[in-house]
Amino acid sequence: MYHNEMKIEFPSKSQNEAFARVVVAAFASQLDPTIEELSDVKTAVSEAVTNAIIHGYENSSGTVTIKCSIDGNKLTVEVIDFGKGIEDVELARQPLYTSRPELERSGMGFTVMETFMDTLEVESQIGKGTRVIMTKSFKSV
Amino acid sequence: MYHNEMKIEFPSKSQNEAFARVVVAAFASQLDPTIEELSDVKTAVSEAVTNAIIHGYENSSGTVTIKCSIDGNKLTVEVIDFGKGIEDVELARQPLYTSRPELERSGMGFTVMETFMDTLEVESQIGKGTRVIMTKSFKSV
Amino acid sequence: MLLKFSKRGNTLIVSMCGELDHHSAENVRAKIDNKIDEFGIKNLIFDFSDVNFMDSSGIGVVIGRYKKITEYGGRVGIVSLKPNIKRVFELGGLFKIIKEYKNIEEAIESF
Amino acid sequence: MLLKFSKRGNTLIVSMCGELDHHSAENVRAKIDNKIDEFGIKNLIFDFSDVNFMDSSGIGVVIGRYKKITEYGGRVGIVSLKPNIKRVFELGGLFKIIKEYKNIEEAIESF
Ligand SMILES: Nc1ncnc2c1ncn2[C@@H]1O[C@H](COP(=O)(O)OP(=O)(O)O)[C@@H](O)[C@H]1O
Ligand SMILES: Nc1ncnc2c1ncn2[C@@H]1O[C@H](COP(=O)(O)OP(=O)(O)O)[C@@H](O)[C@H]1O
Repeated sequence: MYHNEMKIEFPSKSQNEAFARVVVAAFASQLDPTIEELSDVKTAVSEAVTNAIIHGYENSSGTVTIKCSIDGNKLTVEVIDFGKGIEDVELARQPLYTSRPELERSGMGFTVMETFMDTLEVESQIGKGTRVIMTKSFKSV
Repeated sequence: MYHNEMKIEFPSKSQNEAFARVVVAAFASQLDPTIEELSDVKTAVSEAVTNAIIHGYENSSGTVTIKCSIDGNKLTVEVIDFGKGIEDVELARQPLYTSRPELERSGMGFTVMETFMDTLEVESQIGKGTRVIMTKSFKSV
Repeated sequence: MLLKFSKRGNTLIVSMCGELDHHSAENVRAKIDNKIDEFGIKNLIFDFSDVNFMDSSGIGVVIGRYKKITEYGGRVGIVSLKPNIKRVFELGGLFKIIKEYKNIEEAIESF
Repeated sequence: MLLKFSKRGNTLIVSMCGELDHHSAENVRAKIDNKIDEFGIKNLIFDFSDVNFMDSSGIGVVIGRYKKITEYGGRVGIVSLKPNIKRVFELGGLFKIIKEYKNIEEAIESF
């Protein structure tokens, strides 16, 4: 089975949201994705990286790590921060729930990740950080 | 002065040469490069990553690391392997010198890096690995 | 993200170009709100023709402007959503409160 | 990298499409050498119209074919280099041994 992987680290600056999307899309392009599959992955990555920056590090400086791997036709993406963590993951994953309505957050980030990827796992510890693990199998291969 | 940085790691597979070029180009695009500047950076990165894969690890498996940073209008790219190292760096940097003519290598990799970037430094230790450090200042900013 | 503004009667049209994410959202928000206040307009049309990426940060931008405009009895419309962006809006339940129109003319006529 | 082959008299034309780097080089090399042997042709033209990236691995590919072709008295030409690729070839001193032609016709006539 074909395997490949990569890991990338960058500071929690909002400029790097677009960069993170391009990197994961470039890595996923080995799987010959359709335009729609690629756009799903980009949107999900954008949500997870944005959350690490605004909720995890609350716009202070920290490092965001993305680990990607490909096994056969399956892409796994992990987005990791060492920020403040999530108290109640179940609540956080509810559609429309946001702790920052004053920033015009819609509370739809996790719902987008869940809908656009096949699976979503969220591991979090208060004061330690958050790890979001998403997978998607590509039809085209 | 504007600062940003990133670090990426991937296995020494030739498939990842194209991926590495895209990642560094996407990072450099923050500097609003011209098409020519971007193509120079892509070519130089391709040379360094290819060398890590074929000469550093001799096509066996290892990890290639790329560190990039931006300071003002200056891009720094480091390509690092933990492979076999270079015995005589001065000789290796000579145009047309290659240790692998049987692979149809042209011996022009370091010359391309030197010409397409502003500066090139090569640090290497036998059995420890090689670190290639290149910088380029972008005119457009 | 690049914004172009135009005015038709008491309707402000915002044509956006590029990627609408958390990074670009703040600037987009501020610029649109400025124009709404400056022109004293009533209705607002978001033209998405040249937006090729949007994540849920875009939902916040649209809903925020919707609240501001409807407070004074105005109406909000959206035109030219690409399929990927439409799916984000659908998830956010946006079409329950804001209508998508075929083009700017159709939106203005319906206001 | 995608390759298209065509034959004009005793000249083989290789039209390449994509990126020519170390990863694609091995396959390109093998396919061209196969066609040279299969067709028993004399001359070779590399058509770079659709090559948008090439690093020094491409120099090795071209010189390798040059050696094979000239061994039997054939000639090699290159057409349609993009500026970035031309610069790599210039560095490699390739134009000292192989000529760049405006187009395929010009190359064939000069052979
Ligand atoms: N990486 C993270 N670190 C800390 N808290 C997070 C993180 N990601 C999400 N959260 C919490 O989960 C909530 C819901 O996230 P999400 O569904 O993406 O909506 P939004 O980003 O619009 O608030 C956030 O408001 C925040 O409280
Ligand atoms: N990362 C590396 N690890 C070990 N040896 C290297 C590395 N990079 C370059 N070299 C040595 O330097 C020589 C010259 O490199 P270069 O100019 O890129 O030409 P080429 O790759 O065509 O051989 C190589 O043939 C090799 O012996």
